[in-house]
Amino acid sequence: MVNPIYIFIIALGVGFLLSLFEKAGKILTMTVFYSALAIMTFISGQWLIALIRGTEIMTLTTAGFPPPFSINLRMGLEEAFFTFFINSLGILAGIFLAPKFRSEKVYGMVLYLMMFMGMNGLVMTRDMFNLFVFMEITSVATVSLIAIDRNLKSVSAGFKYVIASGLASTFFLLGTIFLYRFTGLLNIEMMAEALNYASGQAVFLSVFILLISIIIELKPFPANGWALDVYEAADCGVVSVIAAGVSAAMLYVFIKISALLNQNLMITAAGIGTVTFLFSNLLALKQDNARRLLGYSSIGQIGLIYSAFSFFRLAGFTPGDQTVLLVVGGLFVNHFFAKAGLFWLAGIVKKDKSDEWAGLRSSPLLLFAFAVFILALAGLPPFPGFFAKWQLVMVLSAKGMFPAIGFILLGSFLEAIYLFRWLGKVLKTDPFEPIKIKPWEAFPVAVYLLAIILTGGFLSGIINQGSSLSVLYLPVLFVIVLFMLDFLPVLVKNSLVIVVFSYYTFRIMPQLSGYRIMFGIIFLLGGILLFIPGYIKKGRRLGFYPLAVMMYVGLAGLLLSENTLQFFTSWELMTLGSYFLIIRGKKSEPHALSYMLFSMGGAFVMLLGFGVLYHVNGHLLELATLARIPDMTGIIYSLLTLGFLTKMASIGLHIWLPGAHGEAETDVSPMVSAILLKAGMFGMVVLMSAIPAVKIGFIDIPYVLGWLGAITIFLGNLLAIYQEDAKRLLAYSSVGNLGYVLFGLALMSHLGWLTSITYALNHFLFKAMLFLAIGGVVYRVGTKNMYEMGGLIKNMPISFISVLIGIIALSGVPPLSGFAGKWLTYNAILQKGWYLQGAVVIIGGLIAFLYCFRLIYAVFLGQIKDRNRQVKEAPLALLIPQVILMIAIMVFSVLPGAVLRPVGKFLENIFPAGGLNWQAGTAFTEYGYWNGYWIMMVTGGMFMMVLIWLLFIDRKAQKVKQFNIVYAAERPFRPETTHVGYNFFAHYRKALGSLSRPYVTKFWDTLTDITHSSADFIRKLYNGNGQTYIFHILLFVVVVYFISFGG
Amino acid sequence: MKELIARLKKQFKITDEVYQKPDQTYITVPQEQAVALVTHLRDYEGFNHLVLLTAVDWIEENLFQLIYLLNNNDFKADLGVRVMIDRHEATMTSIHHLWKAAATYQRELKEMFGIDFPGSPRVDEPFILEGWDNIPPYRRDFDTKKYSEETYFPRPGRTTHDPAEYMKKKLYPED
Amino acid sequence: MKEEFEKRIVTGPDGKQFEVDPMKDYFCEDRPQVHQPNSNTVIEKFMNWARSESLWILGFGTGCGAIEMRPLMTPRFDAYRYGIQWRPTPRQANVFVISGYLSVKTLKRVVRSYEQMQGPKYVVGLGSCTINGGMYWDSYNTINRLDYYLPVDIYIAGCMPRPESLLAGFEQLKKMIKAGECEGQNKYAENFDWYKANQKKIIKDWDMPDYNW
Amino acid sequence: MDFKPIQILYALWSFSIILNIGLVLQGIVRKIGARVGRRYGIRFYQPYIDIVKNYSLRSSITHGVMFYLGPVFRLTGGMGVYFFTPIIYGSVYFGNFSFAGDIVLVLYFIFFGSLGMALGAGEGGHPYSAIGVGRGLAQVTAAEIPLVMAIIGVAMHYESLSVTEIVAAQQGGIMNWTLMTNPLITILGLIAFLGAMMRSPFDVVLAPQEIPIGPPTEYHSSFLGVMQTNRSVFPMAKTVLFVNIFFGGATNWAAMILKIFLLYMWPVVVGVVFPRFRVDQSIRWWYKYALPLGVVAILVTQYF
Repeated sequence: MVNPIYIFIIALGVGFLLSLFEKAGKILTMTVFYSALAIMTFISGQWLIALIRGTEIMTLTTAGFPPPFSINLRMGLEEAFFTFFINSLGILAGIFLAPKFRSEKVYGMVLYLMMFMGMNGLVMTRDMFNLFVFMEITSVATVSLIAIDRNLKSVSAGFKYVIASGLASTFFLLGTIFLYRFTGLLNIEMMAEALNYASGQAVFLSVFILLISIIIELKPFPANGWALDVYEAADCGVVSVIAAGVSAAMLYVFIKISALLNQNLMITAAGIGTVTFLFSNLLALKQDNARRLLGYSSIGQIGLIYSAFSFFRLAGFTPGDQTVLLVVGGLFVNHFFAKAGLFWLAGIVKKDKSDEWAGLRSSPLLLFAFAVFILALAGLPPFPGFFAKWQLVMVLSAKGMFPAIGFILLGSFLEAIYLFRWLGKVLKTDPFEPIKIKPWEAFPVAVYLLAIILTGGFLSGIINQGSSLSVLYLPVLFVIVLFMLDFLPVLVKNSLVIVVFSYYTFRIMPQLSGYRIMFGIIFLLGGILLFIPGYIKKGRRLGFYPLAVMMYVGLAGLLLSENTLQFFTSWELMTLGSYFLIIRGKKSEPHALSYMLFSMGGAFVMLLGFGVLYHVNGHLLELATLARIPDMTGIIYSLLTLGFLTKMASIGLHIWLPGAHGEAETDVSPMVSAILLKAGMFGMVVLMSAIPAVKIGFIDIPYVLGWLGAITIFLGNLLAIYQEDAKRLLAYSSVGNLGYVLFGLALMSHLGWLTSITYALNHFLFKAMLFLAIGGVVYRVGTKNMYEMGGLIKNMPISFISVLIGIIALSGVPPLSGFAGKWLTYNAILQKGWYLQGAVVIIGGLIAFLYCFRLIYAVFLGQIKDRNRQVKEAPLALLIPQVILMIAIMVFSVLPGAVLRPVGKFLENIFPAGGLNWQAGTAFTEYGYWNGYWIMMVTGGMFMMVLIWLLFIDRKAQKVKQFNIVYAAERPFRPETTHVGYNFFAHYRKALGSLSRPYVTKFWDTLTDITHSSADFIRKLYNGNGQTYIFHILLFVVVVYFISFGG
Repeated sequence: MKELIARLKKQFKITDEVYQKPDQTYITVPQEQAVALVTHLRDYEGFNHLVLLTAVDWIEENLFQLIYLLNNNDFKADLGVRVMIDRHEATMTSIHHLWKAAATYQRELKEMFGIDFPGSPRVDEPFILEGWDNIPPYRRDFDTKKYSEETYFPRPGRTTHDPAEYMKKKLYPED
Repeated sequence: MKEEFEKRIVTGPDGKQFEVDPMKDYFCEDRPQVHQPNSNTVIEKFMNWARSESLWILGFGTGCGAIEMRPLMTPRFDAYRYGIQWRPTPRQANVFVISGYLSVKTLKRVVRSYEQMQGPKYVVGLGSCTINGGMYWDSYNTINRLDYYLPVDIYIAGCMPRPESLLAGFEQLKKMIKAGECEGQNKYAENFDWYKANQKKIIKDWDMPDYNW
Repeated sequence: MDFKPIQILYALWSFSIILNIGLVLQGIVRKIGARVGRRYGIRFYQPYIDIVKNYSLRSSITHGVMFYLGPVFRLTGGMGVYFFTPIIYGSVYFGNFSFAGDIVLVLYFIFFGSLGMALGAGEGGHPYSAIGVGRGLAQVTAAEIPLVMAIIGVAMHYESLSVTEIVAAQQGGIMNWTLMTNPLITILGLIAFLGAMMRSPFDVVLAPQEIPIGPPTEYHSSFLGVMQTNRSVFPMAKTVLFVNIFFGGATNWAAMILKIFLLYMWPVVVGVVFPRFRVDQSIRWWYKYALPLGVVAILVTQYF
């Protein structure tokens, strides 16, 4: 075992010797330099491994003197952990900075080594005075490195840094001196034992001063303008070291100092951290400079980490507790890798503006790395931040610290906004300038990319100990394999996915029971079916298959999940996968963003709900405990419902859907519409089957949900009729249809649920079919505007038939399956006695006729346009699933009992009474009856009769062409002007007036505006003036002082 | 009205004036002054309504006479501006910029008389006669009877009577 | 020919270019067919009775005679009691009343509307203008003899004929239909070329297919 | 179910009865309209002649398959509404095929014909057809508001959706009819009936002056014949439905015919008095007056 003192010895020694080596040539110098860094990393890494295996902690003092006369070092697990990360960063950032070191004099390398020695010292020493010394070493080295670029911006940034860190050091020294005065000690641990707050305010004050100095080094809001300038101005390699390395060291200093803090000061630290997290993320919203944006994000993340730590301490955890390690370590690792990686990427891209980063697309590796870092920062699975955040929320809720959770989740949400906005811009901005990639720049990024993925897997392993997520491991492995096989052509990958997915489906279908079977059919069998259209794509379709499979893995995970963590992980995986699917559309960047934000918002609310659940049900994660919640049922119910409703796109939360579904690719639209929306329904089913009745005060929540569903149907359908874009029309229609599902569930009765499930199944069948058919038309015609189509029936007869069957099923006209839903709705309404809601539901359903007709008329009937004259039928890959779905609809129509009977039988477990009775093919309720078979037979019989009669009297009708119409003795001018397609239901809009206006969109727009303008207003704090920043710091100290003492 | 004409005479070369009725007067101006006069009448004398624009074929003099009939709603009076233009080179400045409706009159004149109004909107498009391939039918050298007989399959045995004579014979055959 | 009916090159959504010939692509080019009466005379007689008792007139006033049609709908004359009704679309009308003088421009529209009607269909020439040009016999753009352009079943003479004479004319038409004499549609189809030649002789800008289905 | 093949024959027989009633009633109504306008009017059997005439026309054209099938859908829709409604209470054979479904089925089958017709008219390619259909659908969906609410109200009142049961509950004299037991719902139903019958003031769909007869602009000959057949059957079927749920149904054909005649007169009377609404006016009318009335009627039925 190498003594950790060698880290210092090597750093110092090599530092001095480097100037000698310089004479011997650059190559030798650099070799020595990197070897030094490598040895430092090796030493700390060796200690990390050894300590994990259980070696004893090593404490040593140099030269045999007690501190402060010598350097007092300790090498424990935490120290090894931090030093290893810092030193690894040292070598990687060193590699990144190689050209700079090469061109500069040797001092650059010396300073760099000094800086890392300082950081190692900060981590390892346990002595106040040593701490101060190392702090000074680090900041002096840092400042010099910041100014190494020798331009005005970085020099002035360095100057600001000097002043700020000088102030911090002064405070530190003051605090140390006072404490020494009171305790006569300098060792932190001994001091902590000796410290007696009871002896007076002076002790408190001195600890406060100490704390504040550390916190200033950690860049709290608003006293952090200097740090932002540094992040913006200095070289990216250096910044990565400051943001990740120095912050890490200071963070550990904070953790060490925290032993001295009392309750009150701990709250202060937690508060400052939370506020910093929240406001940094808020301010970042208006930031368009990429590095400053990253700066805000770093500051916020660091704030989150130390506030999390403080919260844990407040909650009574010891610093060494495994949970604390997991959360703080997880957040730290997440931030460390992602931020270092992102700053390196900033150095590679060399663009200031965050929306000019699209150049990353020229390298799949870097793009992937960028996406992974962003997702990790946003706290999505399978990255460490996700698990840490989950655990943090759970622990905090267990202790009932809900306001803290609120702030943290709000901050995380704000963070998600700018992160995904950025990601979207990078993925979609066209055209972009390709960037030149140098291997020494890409290498560190790749290393941390790998590291973050591995730690994610490692952490998920730890957290899921005991509970089996093994069902997910295999498919996740498959996702990874798919990423590796991404170079294959679509044909191969598509077939591979279908085969593997089918195998997987037949593996897990038998494991499902109850309502999960039905969802299994929709999620999994539907998923297989909807992979078939993928064959229309040519080329390689990079990134599609892994992410599509990830979405399905998430869905499958939902089906199999037994505890809330599995559920939430699967939920987020699904969201993540679907986000990347949606954003593939040509113009879908803003829509994917709003999808993601609503999903993230919903997920955070859901997380809070799970937190509350954890709080009340005795620290059990099992989903089954939903059924026996002792307390706060209403809150849990509403929070979870809100989370699910964002996925179900209920009115008010629906504005993401039309764009996201409408702009997605041909084969993605049916996936996200027909399948993904049911995930929200699945959540509702899980929740509602566990909690039958719930009230907050006088408000009966299912009753509210019932009205919400009814209004969703009405407004969703109403908005659908005004759409010019065929796919958006279908998307709005989905909003309406999910309204039925919600309404049916809210009825909380056997018939209600049966209605809901019928609608869900039907919606899956016809919406997949419609999206495929319309997708095929769009694919051939090249536009989504219905008024630019028309008369395609002769060119695309099969698509026409499937749209025809689709709209008949959608509108609920007998004899097709949609009628089952309508009939059940009537019966369920009557049974429940929700007459007025029922009327709204049914009237809303009638409006569906309007858009149904418009869809089929404007696309397939009427006049064909010149440019579409030679359009061909949609590709076979699109037609095959349509035909399968058509057959499914016909079977469901003729034999509704085949589906409804087993569903009804299952529902008897939840709602024993009031279901559907069957007698032969006829379904009975206490109100009415209906027989799908006979309806089909009678209708078919009549139809044939009339048709035969018409054929008998009129069998030789002359076939004519499109302009052979009576036109007031004239002839039409052109097909384009003869086809009535645009603004088809203008009169409806005119008649209904205000009902048709987009109030909801306006509401969300205003909210966004307010958030952004407040961010912009607060941002004015940072005016770039060093004096102002000093003033900020002093003011901050004073304010915090008064708050802490007052409290 | 006479005062008006007197006023106009100061500015324009009015060659002829006819006081047809108390509220209807015709004046004749040279071709080059016509548009200026009409504009003046519209803008300064209140003749802001173009009642009609028509033509007469003076084949013997080898001239077309254009008549711009203007109305002044304040005086309840009409003023016709007559312009004689050459029959062989029948071209006149367009006044569609003064009254949009004039374009239609000009289209009609182009079709029926062959008088061209360069720049007038759609002046070359057929107005009533779609695909006319003969000389313009309102010119007096166009023989409409001959054309009709050649073109429209006249029914044999058609006789024409003078209505007065015919009715007299029919009602009072003894006279 | 108007610009919009000339052949043009169009680019499809897939970028392929192809030619669109509106006259061929927009319109059906088939010639009219002769529809033989039902071989069973009893049935044919019954059908003719129904046709005669349900005369649906196309609401298209071609000339000044249209003014004489309106009183037929009023309480004074009330043509409805004879089974005469007006339809706004040629597709559903059986009787075309050419009401008065017919200019060349109108003739083109009349031909188009007549051909869009479904047979058996009947043409009634109203007023002397349709017989021999009437007072417009020497006009440069008014036709003289309607029967050169359309198969006229019955003329109602007069300038103008009173509504009474119209009713008398319709009664006569009914008798002729019942007797199976009104086969104008077939006559038109049989002598299609002759009719077309006459029509095209005076309609100089013929920009429609030969038969407007 | 209790289906016997002989029922098909009975259904056809009852269909021919209702067809004749429809045709005669159509003639009579037009005669009445003429007499109101001081005209002599058509012969009451004129609809028969028209329908025969249209079937006996020799030539026809077609714009495509959907155009051809449009009238078929239309008549099937009309027949279906009739066939799924029990006609004579207590008669197994004149119960038609009502064993296949209840009032909800009838209600939704109304749209079968409309949708099919709309598609056929759409393929005709005539802009007026599309405009007419657009207006028609817009108006129908608005006019269905009171209908839906009335049906919900009736179902609440009788706690049943089965037409047969609703009629059964009304047997035993006029005082048991919905008209008497729940007048508010009946008023709602009668207002809905105005909309369902598509007569003035809600006949903008056909609008002869503006968009020559709307959706069927391109239809002619035998197609028009089929549609005329539907025009006689469909209103009758709707009338039968309303007679059944509001006016006690009927136990024999005579009573049924009488009730049909009287109920049919209601929209006729309104129609000859009130001029036509523009389409946005009529939609607004349904939302403004019929909807609140429906809410009141449902609340009254629920709580009183």
